[in-house]
Parts: sequence; C-alpha cells; structure tokens
Amino acid sequence: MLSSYLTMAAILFCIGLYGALTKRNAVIVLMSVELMLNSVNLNLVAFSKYGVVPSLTGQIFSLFTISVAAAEVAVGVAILIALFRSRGSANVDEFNEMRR
Amino acid sequence: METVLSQYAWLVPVFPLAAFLILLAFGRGMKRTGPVIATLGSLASLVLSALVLIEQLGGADEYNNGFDWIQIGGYTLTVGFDVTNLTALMMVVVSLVAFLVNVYSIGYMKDDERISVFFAYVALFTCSMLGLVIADNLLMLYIFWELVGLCSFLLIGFWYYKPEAKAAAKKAFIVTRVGDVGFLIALLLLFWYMPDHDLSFAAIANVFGQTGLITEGITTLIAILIFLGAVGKSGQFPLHVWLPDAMEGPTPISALIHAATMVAAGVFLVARTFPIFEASPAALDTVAWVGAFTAIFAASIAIAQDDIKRILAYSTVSQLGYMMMALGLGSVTAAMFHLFTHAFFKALLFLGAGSVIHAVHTQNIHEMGGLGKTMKTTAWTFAVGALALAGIPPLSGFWSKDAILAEALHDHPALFAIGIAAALLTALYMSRLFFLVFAGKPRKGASGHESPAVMTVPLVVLALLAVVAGFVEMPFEGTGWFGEWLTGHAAAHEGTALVMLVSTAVGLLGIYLGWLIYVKGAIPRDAVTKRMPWLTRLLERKYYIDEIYHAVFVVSLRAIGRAFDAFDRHVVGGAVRLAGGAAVWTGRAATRMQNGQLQSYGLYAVIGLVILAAAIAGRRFW
Amino acid sequence: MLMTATQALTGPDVAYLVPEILLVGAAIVLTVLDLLLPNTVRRGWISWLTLASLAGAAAAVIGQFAMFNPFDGDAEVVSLLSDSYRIDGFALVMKLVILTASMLILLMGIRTIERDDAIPDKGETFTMMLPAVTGALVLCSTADLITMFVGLELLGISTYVMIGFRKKSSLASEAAFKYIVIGAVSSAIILFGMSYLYGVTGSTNLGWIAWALEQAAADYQALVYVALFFIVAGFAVKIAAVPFHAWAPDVYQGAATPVTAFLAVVSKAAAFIALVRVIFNTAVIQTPFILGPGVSPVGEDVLLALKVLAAAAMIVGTTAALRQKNVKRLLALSGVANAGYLLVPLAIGIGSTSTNNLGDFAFYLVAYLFMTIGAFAVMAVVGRAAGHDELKGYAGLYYRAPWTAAGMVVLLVSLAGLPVTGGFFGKLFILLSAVQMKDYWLAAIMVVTSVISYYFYFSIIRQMFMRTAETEAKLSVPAPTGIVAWICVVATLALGFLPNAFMDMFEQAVTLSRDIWIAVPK
Amino acid sequence: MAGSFPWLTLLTFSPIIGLIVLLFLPGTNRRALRWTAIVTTLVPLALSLWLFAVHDASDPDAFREKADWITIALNHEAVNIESSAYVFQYHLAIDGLSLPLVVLASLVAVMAALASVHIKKRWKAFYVWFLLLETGMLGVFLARDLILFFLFFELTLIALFFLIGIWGSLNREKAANTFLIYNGLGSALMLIAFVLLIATAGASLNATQQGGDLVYTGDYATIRSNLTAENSLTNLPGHYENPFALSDGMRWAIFILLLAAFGIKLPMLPFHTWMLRVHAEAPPSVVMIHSGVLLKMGGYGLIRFGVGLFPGLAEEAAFVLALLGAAGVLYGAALAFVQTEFRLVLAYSSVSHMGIVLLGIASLNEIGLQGAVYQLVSHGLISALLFLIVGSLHERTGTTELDELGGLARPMPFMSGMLLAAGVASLGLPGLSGFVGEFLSFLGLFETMKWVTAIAAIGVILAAVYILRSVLKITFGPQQERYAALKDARLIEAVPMIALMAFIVLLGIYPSVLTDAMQGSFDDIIAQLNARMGG
Repeated sequence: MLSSYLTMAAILFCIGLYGALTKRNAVIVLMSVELMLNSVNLNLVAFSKYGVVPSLTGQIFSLFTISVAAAEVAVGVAILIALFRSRGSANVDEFNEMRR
Repeated sequence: METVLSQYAWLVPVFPLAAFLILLAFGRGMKRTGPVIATLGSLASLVLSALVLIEQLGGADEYNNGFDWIQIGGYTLTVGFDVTNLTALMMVVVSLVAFLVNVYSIGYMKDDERISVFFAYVALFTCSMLGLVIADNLLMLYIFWELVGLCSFLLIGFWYYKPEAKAAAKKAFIVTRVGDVGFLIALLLLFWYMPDHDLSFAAIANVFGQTGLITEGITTLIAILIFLGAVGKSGQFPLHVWLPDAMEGPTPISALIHAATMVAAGVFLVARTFPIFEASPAALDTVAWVGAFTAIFAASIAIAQDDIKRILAYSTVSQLGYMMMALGLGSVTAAMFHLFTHAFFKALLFLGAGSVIHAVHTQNIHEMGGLGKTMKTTAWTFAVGALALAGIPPLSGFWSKDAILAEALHDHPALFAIGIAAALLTALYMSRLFFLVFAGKPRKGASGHESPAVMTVPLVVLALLAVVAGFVEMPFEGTGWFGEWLTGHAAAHEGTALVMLVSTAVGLLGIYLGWLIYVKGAIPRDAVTKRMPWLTRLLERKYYIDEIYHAVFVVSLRAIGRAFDAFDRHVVGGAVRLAGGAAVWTGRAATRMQNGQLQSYGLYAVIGLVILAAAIAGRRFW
Repeated sequence: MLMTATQALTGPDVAYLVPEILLVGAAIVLTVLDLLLPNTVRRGWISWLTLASLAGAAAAVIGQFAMFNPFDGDAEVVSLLSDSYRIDGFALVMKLVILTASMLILLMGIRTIERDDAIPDKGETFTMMLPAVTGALVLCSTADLITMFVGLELLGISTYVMIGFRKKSSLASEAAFKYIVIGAVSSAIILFGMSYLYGVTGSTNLGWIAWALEQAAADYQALVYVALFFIVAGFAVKIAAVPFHAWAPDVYQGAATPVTAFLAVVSKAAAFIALVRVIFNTAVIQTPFILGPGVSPVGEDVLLALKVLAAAAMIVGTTAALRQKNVKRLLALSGVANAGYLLVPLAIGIGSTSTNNLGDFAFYLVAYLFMTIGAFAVMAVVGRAAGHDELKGYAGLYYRAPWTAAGMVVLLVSLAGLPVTGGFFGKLFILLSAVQMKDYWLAAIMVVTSVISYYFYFSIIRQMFMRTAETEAKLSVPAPTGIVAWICVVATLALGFLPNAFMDMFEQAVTLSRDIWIAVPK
Repeated sequence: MAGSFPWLTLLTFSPIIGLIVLLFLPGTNRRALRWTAIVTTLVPLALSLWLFAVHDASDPDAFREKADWITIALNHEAVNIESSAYVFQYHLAIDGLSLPLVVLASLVAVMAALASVHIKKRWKAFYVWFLLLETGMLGVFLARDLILFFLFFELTLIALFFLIGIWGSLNREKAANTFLIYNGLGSALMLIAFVLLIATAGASLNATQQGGDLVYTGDYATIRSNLTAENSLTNLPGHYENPFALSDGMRWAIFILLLAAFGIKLPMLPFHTWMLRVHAEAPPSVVMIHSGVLLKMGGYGLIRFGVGLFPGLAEEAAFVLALLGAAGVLYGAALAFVQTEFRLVLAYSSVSHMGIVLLGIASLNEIGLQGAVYQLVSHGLISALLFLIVGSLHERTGTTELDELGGLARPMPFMSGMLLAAGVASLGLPGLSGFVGEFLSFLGLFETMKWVTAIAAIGVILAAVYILRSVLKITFGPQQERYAALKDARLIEAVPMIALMAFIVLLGIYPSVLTDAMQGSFDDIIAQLNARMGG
C-alpha cells in the first residue's frame, strides 16, 4: 500500500523535475516546481497514515508545504512579470544575459 | 747555530703586500712615487731574504711557525711558514728577480698612464709568490698558488683594451684553473688520508717517507693530481697553451712571472711534495716523460715562431720540461739547480727582448736586425743569456742542464737522448733568434737606440748572475756543495765528462747551424719549408693544439650549455607552465558550465546528485 | 499512533523568542508605514529604523546569554514549542554572527541602495531584510524539520524579493528568476529528503530522528540514503557547493551589491548552520563507542559525500575564478571555494582526539563574514565610481583612495589565506583538524587551491597598486560604507593576531553533547 | 648580560618602528625618506653585530625570548582527555646557525637601502615594503616556533611581491606573479609539513587523574625532542589508540615536503625557473636582498628543519641530495656560460653556488654543514655586491645585455675593478670568502662521497669560465664611444661596495670569525647521526 504511494510520489517528483529542467515556458517551469512540492506532500501524507510509526506530524508538515509553495509561486510569478516587462518574452532559454 | 732572522721570514712577503696596499689606496695620485714604493718593498724583501739565506748557509736549523686558520670540531686547518734551505733559496731568487724587474719597469712602463696600477699588481704578485714559497703546508701553498694565478691574469690583461690581451688573460686563468682543480682534489684526498689531517710538508715527508701508511694506489693518485696542478702552472704539455699567449702582457711581466718565478712554481711544488712522488714510481715516470716530451715538443715549436717573445715563451716551456724531467728522474737537486740558473738567464733574455721591443716597437724578429750595433749592452747581455740557455760552458745554463742530462744518462738513456735533441733545438732557435735580431743589417729601417740605464743595469746584473750562477754546483770533486746543502745529496756525476762533451758539442752545433742559415746563408732558410711545407706549417700552427682544444672543449661546452638552455626553457619551464595550464584549463571547463541557462544549472545539480549517490551509496549495494 | 504532547507557549518562552518577534513586528510596521506614507516623504529613515530593529534583536540575543548562560556547563538547554525550537549555545552564538553580518551589510547598503537608480522604492528593500534575517535566526535554533523548512523558505523567499526589487535592471530580474527557480527546486529536493526521513523515523524532531535513525538505517537503508543524500544535495545548492553552484555567479552579478553580500554571507551561513544541525544529528551521531563520538555507517557515506563536495567546491571555485574579470562573479566563485573550506570541518567527522569541528567551522565562518563583507563594501564603492564591476575598475585605486586600497589588501590577503589574518588561522585550524583525522588528500587540496587562489586575489591587488587609473580623481567613500569596510579590516586583523579570543569563547559556549546533539524529547 | 630586555624583539621589529616614522613623512621628500630608511636599517645591523660579539654557544638561552602567543582551548569532549589546546608561541632565539644569517640579513639590508638611490618613483611605499621585508627575513632566522616561522616567511613573500611588481622593470607583474605562485606553492608544502608535525610530534600528553591534558604545540624544540626521544608518543608503534604516531612513510613524506619547500626557495634543481625572472625583472636593490638573503632562507630551512628534525632520513637521502647539488653546480654553470643577459648569468651562477650549499648539507658532517652555512653567507655578500654593481651599471648604461656592454674599465675604473673583484670572489678565489665556503663544503662531502665531490669540483673550472667570460666582456675590450662619458661610482654607491668587499675579504682571510661562532651548533645533529650509527 505505502509503496504504491511512494512510487506515485516519486514519479510525480521526476515529472516535475523533468518539466522544470526542460520546458521553455517560464510559467510551466514554475508549475513543474509546484508538482515537485506536491509529490512531497503525497509522501508526507502517505507516511503519516501508513508509515512505520504513523503520526499527525506528516499532515501538519504538508500543510506548511502547501502554504509555502503558494507563497513561492506568487513571488515567482511576480518576478516573472517584471522580467517579462524588460525582455518581452517568457522563454527561459532567453534569460541568459549573464553568463561565463 | 740558532735561528734569529729566520723567525722574521714571514715579513718577507709582508713588505710587498704593504706596498700593494699603499698603492691600492693612494695609487691614482702618485704616478712618480708609486713605482718607487713598490721597488723599495721588493728591495726590503730582497735584503731580508738574503740575510735569511746567509743564515741558512751558515747552517741554521730549519724554522717553522704558524697558527690555526680554521678550527671545526676536531679538525684544524693551519697557516704558517717554514724556513728551509730550499725555501730560503727560492725566496732570494724570487725577490731578486722581482726587485730587478721593478727597477727595469720604472723605465719600461714610464709612459703608461696606469703605471701605479701596474706596480700595485707586481707588488701583489711578489707578495703572493713569496708567500707560496714560505708556505709550510699544502693548503696555504694552494691559496697563494691561486693568488699568483690571479696576478698573472691581471698582468697579462693589463692592457685590457687589447682584445688579444683580454683573450690571453682569460685563457691563462682558465687553463691553469684546470690544473688547479687537480691540485684541489689532491688536497682533499690528502686531508682525509693523512693521519690527524695534517697537511704540513713536514708531516707529508715523514708519512710518505715510511711505506705502508698510505696505499700505493692512493699515493700515485695524489701525486698525479698534484702534478696536474704543476702541469697547469708550469705550462707542461698538454696545458702549455696559455703560456705563449701570456706574452700579451708587458714584457717585464713575462720576465718575472712567465719566465723566472710563477711558472717555476710547478717545479717548486713537485719538489716540495717530492716524498709523495718518491713513494710512487709510476708518478715519477709520468713526471719524467711529460717533462721530456714537453722539452722537445716546445723546442720544436720555438724554431718556427717569428714573435721574439713567443720564441722565448716556448723556450721557457721547454726548459721547464727539463726541470720536470729532472724531478721525474728523482733529482730534486738538478731540477732546483736548473730552476735557479734558468730564473736568471731567462729573465735576462726577456728583459733584453723587452729592451729591443722598447726600441723598435715590434715583436717580429724578421722586422729587426742589425741591432747589435746600436744597442750594445742589450746585445751583449742578450748574447750571454742566449749562450747560457744554449748550454755553452762555462755559463750557468751549461752546468745545470748538464746535471740533468747526467741524471738522465745515469738511469734513463732514452730520456737522455730526448734531452740532447732538445738541447740541439734550443741552441738552434736561440742562435736563429739572436742572429736575426742583432746580426745582419737593419730591415725596415728599424734601427733601435739603446735603452736608459734604469733598464740596462738590471740586464747587466742578470748577465753576471747568468755567468756565475752555475758555479755553485759543478760536477767536480768538492764543488757539489749546493746539492748537499739543498737536498742532502749531490747530483749524479757519473760519466759527466761524456755528458759535458756531448752537450757542448750539440750546443755548438746548433749555433753553427744557426750561423750557417741566418748569417752566412750557406743553407737557404726555406730549405725545410720547400721540402716539407706541412712540417713548417705544423710547427707554425703549434701542432694545432689550440684549434683542437677550441673544438673539443669550448665548442662542446657551448653546445652543452645551449642544450641545457633549451632543456631549461622547454622541459623544466614547460613542466611549470603545464602545471599552471592544468589549473587554467580546469577553470575554462568550469567557466564553460556558466552558459547562463538556469535549466542547465539545474541539470548539473541533478546529475551531480545522481553521480554522488551512485558512486558512494552504490558501493554498499554493489 | 505516536503523539508528542503539544506544549503551550508560556511567558518565559516568549522572552526567548523576542528577537524573532521583534524582527517580524518591525518588518510589518515598517512595511505598513512605507505603504501609508505619501511618496513625497523621503524613505531614508526606514533604513535606519531597520538597522535599529536589527540592533535591538542583537541586544535581545545578548540578553538571552544572561537568561540561558551557555558558558556555565550545567545550564539546561531551553526547548520550546514542543521541542521544535531550542535556545542553546550554538544557536545564540550563531544568531549573534547572523545579526552582526546583517547589520554590517545594512549599514554598508544604506548609501549604495539609495544611490541605485534601478531600485524604485528603496524602503522595501531594507524592510525585506527583516523577514530574511528572521528566517536565518529560525534556522539557527531549529530542532525540527518543519521549523527548519519554514525558516529556510522565509529566508529564501525574502531574498528572492530583495533581488527582484531592483526592478529597472533586467539583469536583476533575471537573477531573481534564476534564483527562485533553482531555490525552489532545491527546497523541493530537501523536502523530498525530509519526507523520507520522517517516513523512516516517524518524527520530524531531530533528536528523535538521531535516536531512531540507526534502527531505521538497518531496516530501510535505501530510503535513509535517499533521504540524507537529497537533504545534502538541497543544502549544497543553498551553500553553492559544486556542482550545485552554477546559479551563484549569475545571481550575485544581477543583485544589488548589498543584496549580493547578504546572499554571500547571511544566506550561506544560515544554510550552513542548518546543515550542521542535520549532519550532527544524522551522520555524526553520539555513539556509546569506546572512543566516544563517532559516525554511523550510513553517516560515513554521507560524510564521504560531503568531503567530495568540499573538494569539488574548492577546486572548481578557485580554478573557475582564475580567468574571471568581473569582480562580483569572482567573489561569487571565491564564495564557492570558501563553501568548500567550510564544508571540511563538517565532513571530516570527529575522532578520539579531534572534536573541534564546530570551533574550526565557526571561526572560519566569522573570518569569512568579515573579509567578504569588507570586500563587498569596497566593491560597492569602486563599482559605483566605475559604473561597472569589471576588474579594470580597480586600476590605480591606490592613487585614488590609498587607505581603502590598503584596507582591501588586508581583506584580500585574508581571503587568500595568508598571515596574519583571520583567513589564515581559519584555514590553519581546519587544516589541523583534517590532518588529525588523517584526511590528507583533503588537506592537500585545501592548501593547493588556496595557493592557486593567490592568483586572482592578488590580481585585484595588482590592479590597485601596479596599474594607473584613467582618472586621478579622488574616490569619495560614503561614511557608512567606509566604516563597515574598516570594521571588517580591523576585525580580520584582530582575528589574525588574537585568534584565541573568539575560539575560547566559542569552545566554552558550545559543547557537542549539550548544544549540538539534540536530546530525545521526553 | 642579556638581562630581561627583549633584544631579539627589538632587533626583529626595529624596522617597523622606522616604518611608522616613514608613514608620517611627506611622500615627496625623497632625501628624508631615504635617510630615515637607511638609519632604520642601521639599528638591526648594530644589534646583530653586538649579538654576534657577545653570543657564546655554551649559553644558548642568553637571548631566548619565549611567550605563549596563541593558546586555544579545544573542545575536550573526546574520551580520556581532560583538556586539549593548541599552543603557538612567540619564541625567538639565536644560535650558531641563525646568528651569521641574521648578521648577513641586516648587513645586506643596509647596503640595499643605500643602493635604493636607483629607485625612481613612489619612494615612501618602496621603503615601507622594504622595511617590512627586512622584519620578515630577520624573523625567519630568529623564530623557533613553526607557526611564527611561517608567518615571517609569508611576510617576506607578500612584501617581495609588491617590491617586484611595482618597482621592477618591463615584465615586473609577470615576474611578481610567477614569484608569488611558485613560492606560495613552496610555503604551502611547508605548511602541510608543519601541520603534520604539529598534529603528531607537536602533541604532548600530560597524564592527570581524569585522563590527561593534550597540548599541540609548534615549538621547535618540543617537536625535535618528540621526534628523536625513544619513548615519545610519536615514536611509539602507531596502532589504533595512538593517533600521534608517525610511521616511517609519514616521516619520509614530511621530509620530502620540507625538502621541496625549501628546495624551491634555495633554489634546488629543478625548482629554479622562478628565480630567473625575479633576477631579471626586480629592481637591483631588491635583488640584492632576494639573492643575498631570501635564497638563504631555503638553505637555512633545509638545515634547521630538514636535517635538524630528520637527521636519519637526511642521511639516507644524502646521496640524492649530493647528486642534486652536483647537478645544480654543473647545470647552473653550463647555463650561465651561454646566457647573454648579465643578470641571468648571475641568476644561474646562484643556482650553481646553491648547489654547493646542498653538497655541504649532504655531507652531514660538521665541516660540510659549516661549509654550507659559510657558503650561504659568502654568496649572500658576493651576490649582493654583484647586484649592487649591476644596479649602478644599469643606471648608467641602461642595459645589462652582454653584447651591448664592453670596455667600461676606462670610463669607470673603480666599478670595473669592484666587478672584477666580486667576480673572482664568486669563482672561489682563495683569500676571498667564496673560497672558504666552497672548500669547506667540498672537504666535508669528500669524506663520504669522493666521486660526487670530484665531479662537482669541475664546476670550479666552469665558474671561472662563465664569470670571466661575462665580467671581462663588460669591463675589458676596446672602449665604446657611447659609454665614454659615463661617470664612475658616486660616494653613496662606493661606500656599500667597499663595505661589502671588506667583509668578503675579511671572511676570506680570517674565516674563524664565522666558524668559531658556528662552533658546536651542529653537535646535536652529529650526535644523533653517530647514535644512529651505533644503534
């Protein structure tokens, strides 16, 4: 039972990671990051129910994660907008003015 | 009889040293007084050394005194002087010649602007030479040995603006240095092999006197190495090349350093350390053969030279060869005797030559001639010197050379033959020289004028000495006191009658030949040149020794240097650059990661994590 | 079902939370003020109020030394909020370090930010520092994964914003975006690790984890590995250890210089402090082993990983800086290298005679704090004068501002690890511990890389002393910045001449058994 | 007679006092700056000469100054240890080994200060760094604590970096960099070695009830005794309970590290390339110090730390050392022979002469070791003199390329004479200091390695070759018009030349001045070696 949740979460995590590292559109990149964080939530909840030593802590932890993730995305989008203003583009691979 | 003056023998070198220091300090100012001071210095040492000699002749005991120079742990190196008959005699010879040369130079160098420097150098040389003579141990002797080398170098290069002088000076220093290294190593060997590391001659004498203390092989090695030093200083083959070139120096210097004193130091060294050689027959043979070969070899070259001083230089080399041969034959007496007489007549010859050059301003004998009329004193004194050198009785050279030849005949006929041949050549080239310079009629209108008294007087004095010096040791009963006094045993006198006849005959023959060729012209001068030009050229080019040395040593050293230079630049430096390059290259790679793409940054991180985990945790699950 | 009895917040507990509360409160008040006040009012005083509140927090922390005296060996560690938050010697000292750094940076930034035209509203930039510092303080005394995460994010998000405030510069926005994405990913990774850690031990309390880990490692080895490695990797991103460092140069370059300094010092330090907490309760755990403290088998691998990270950071950071011409990026890379040096004491673990890791760590951290902030202060001045952060901007600085140049020499010499400076002794202590632990290869890498680093640190010196400037005009150094620079110089020298002052204090205040190894909650 | 007054501290830091005075002088007043610096350098000279006069080997503690500088309590939670601490001392002392070099350093410093008339710009900064450098080198020779030694060592590194980089000639920055990195690497190796020593041999455990007080110290004497004493922790078999044991492998590692570290400074083949550039680029007065004193720190370190701490290993490595030395002698000489730049000739000649030092060290007997130190001092004086002259020549002729020089003996007889004298001194002419050092080194080595010595002795010939070649090229030969108008040495140049020459002659004629001072300073090394033979 637990293992299936964990596998699920791991898959989600990898998908999120993949998206964050490959998608050109900055918004999608941020969403992929969300996906990663949510996979963690899945982990936590699963553990708090079916873990070795079940406890509520996991669920509380996941609440924290959710809220923090929201804040993170909010800031992210705000910054993205500023960036979009100055570049006129939301393509991640064009955000390379600074290099070497 | 107890020793009074001998205790003060250490003052002998001090006088010239004082003169040197004075000249060094205030020299620039005193062109007039400087020479006088130097001369007085040498005079002082002459007087004192003469007194010491008299005391020694009076049969005073040998005297030795010294102090510790360096003291390290259990070892000590000392400096000190000792007065023996040998050193007493040498002191007189050296200071006498030095004094005369000083006097002579006052006139000869009159017009040179750096005359005070010249006299300073001469004073320093005198000091060092005397120090060499009275040194009581090998180390101290080595020190002064090097110092006389330095002075010789300075004086050869005295006219520094002449490229030839520069080259000659350099050559002299370096070539003798080669010998000196041998000497140095001999010194090291002795230090570690001598019981309680005593380098004094006395110790050497009694250690090598008794057999078995030091093995045959080591003894020979030490002897040969010491001899190497002597070879360098005394211009023996194969290190003779510097001496003829040294004639670039002022002529009085050639007389003092390169005829009478320094070049004889090699002979003196061997004589001083003779116990070592006696302990090793092999070494003795080496010395004898090298000497003999040098004698004939140099004499043959002398015949073909045109530069008056070079001829004399080669004759010096040849005569030194004689002395070495004598030593090799085991007769210190004969060697020192010849050294003694040779000092006078060769100095005389050089000073005479100097006087000639002073007059005609050339050194090429073919450009001289007929000077006998204009320069009477010079001519006569020169004649005396020449005859003495040619070994015509009753002049000094005859007796000393005779002593050597007698030794040779006594225990080495082959060497005797070589000696005779060399004697013939000697007579020949000396007559050639004399007749070309003084006989005949002036060529190129080079009609000289006699030199001032300050130069001729030394000539006369030396001429007298050249005449009488031989009488101290004549091969007749009761006259051999010199050898007795000097070394404890007289020179060999077996069959001297024969020797005397032969050598005289040979000498006369040589002169006669010379007369036939260069005065009477009965034999055309180019007789030899016509038949075998190669021989003449070979002699003129001094058997191409210089060329060979240049090719073998100079060129190869330069090549090695260049090779090392390349190695240094490319291999050693390259390695360093490589190390630096590695760092920079890593940096480049790291910088290339910074492509501004945040997603690649993330990728690096993930890859890094995976690799890390796989590598480290992976080990466990392997 | 395991439930830790939730513990109510009592009066004295609040006293222990004064610094954090103060900062949060100040942040709110100042932000509101900034909003309400009409634009005509100049915002200069906000920065000073921020500074004041930081100073207040610092004072409060010092006050706590009185309430809980770490120097007295018998003092009980104060544990709050059901053991998720602890006041111990390590926490207090580190809080002081963090606050000092923040104050210096703020002071140095006041003029710089005011003169930075790319920042439209200066006030917020300063106020935003307060939550960031609060996050850092939380990380200092966290004893629970949740608090740790919250602190981490509080710090992170506010720094994203601080970078982003430089709206008018597209570079800044780019930097902010890069930072937020990388930062978020790293948080995700850490979280993922944390979730597994929680899963196998059943608790988020570090003390509990330390206690339960050995058993868990036996049962679920793979999960424990994943957990720890993910956490390490996530923190490696925050502290910019190779190969997790690539974001640093770009982000540093884009941010305003004071913010860069904040990233380079405070963020890095806070992340390190949290990492110390984690490592010393998972990898370097107290064992009944005859030789005393040791490491668990899994821990050994984690430490090995840390060593590799440290080595990589030192090598890459130094070599990459060799050809770097932009001083900000250069300092970023030097920060990477220094992260490597700071990792060493964590990585080498502790042995029978060498238990000094935290002392070495703290000393080098403080030395790093001063020399880096000082360097950034000088950089702020020079960069502003030159209009860019390229190396050539320093040409002839000696003629234009001799004393600043002289001070910079001290800082650079310290960064290069040459005597007599804090940097030297910091490296020396770390080196000694590494050698005592027989990690010779690590020691060798340390020494060699710091020699290589001479090249670029001294290239700045070359510019300052051996090149001639375009203008001979004297350089005007704003008073606050100058003060900061000189405080840093003096501190660096002080650490060099009397290293024992700080070391002794730290060694008495912090003991592994009380302050680092968190006890299992009752 | 020493009393409690900290003479050594005064000696070491008196330049700093002058430095502080300098800081308050206007940067434009060249004379004031110069004379302040010169007077300042006179203080250490006077002090060191006084020390040299009153020092006697039998009473080594007469001038010992010892105080705990840094005492750091360490976390003491490790089992069985009550307390542990690092103790780094401020510890200055003199002995027969350091004293001659101290005198050398302060003497050369004075001469260099006089020679700094050639410095054309930024005098204030120059003298500031100059005095720092002097403090550094004096400290190096006096320090008896590893860390303290290292501090002074690095101080010279930094100071010299500035001196080369600012006042050098065309490629000064490159030269400064090469110097910094290369020597930095050297001191890095040294630091590793020192740290290894402190962590093992530096540790001493005083047993108490609760376990023991563990102290790590950098004190030279302690480390030395721990390394040699039979029953010290360091020499107990290294198993799990004893982290202080030094295995033979580790000993070798440390020894080799030290060898490389000081070999770079010396410089020993093949670590010499860095100093070529320094010789060629640095301002002459700085090269005087560099070649005259700083290279000597290498030799000093080799004897003090390499041989002093590991006589046994040194003995096993003696043959290699000797080979390196001989190689250096010949290699340097051959290279000096083909150089066309006079400074490079001198640089390679330094390589050659330092090879002789290595030979002396390799002999590991008293004669050789004293010879090595003697060679250090003598080469210090000679190369200082040579570069003093080079500086004056360069100022006048504007070049040191051999092909462009010649016939200078006529326009400037005094300097040419000095050059010649210095030349023959450096080719080891008896009566001058060079000979004694050379001779003693050879003499010492000859006892153990005859062939190596004999081969190295060839270097004596080569020395004559390359020195005469270059010196005669400069001074002798037909005069060149462009140099006809040159003036001979000014007084301020002549004075240091004469002074240095005087010392060279003194040491050449009466070596006991130095050898007596060194008497017995190697006894303990020799004793250990003999003990080893016995055991």
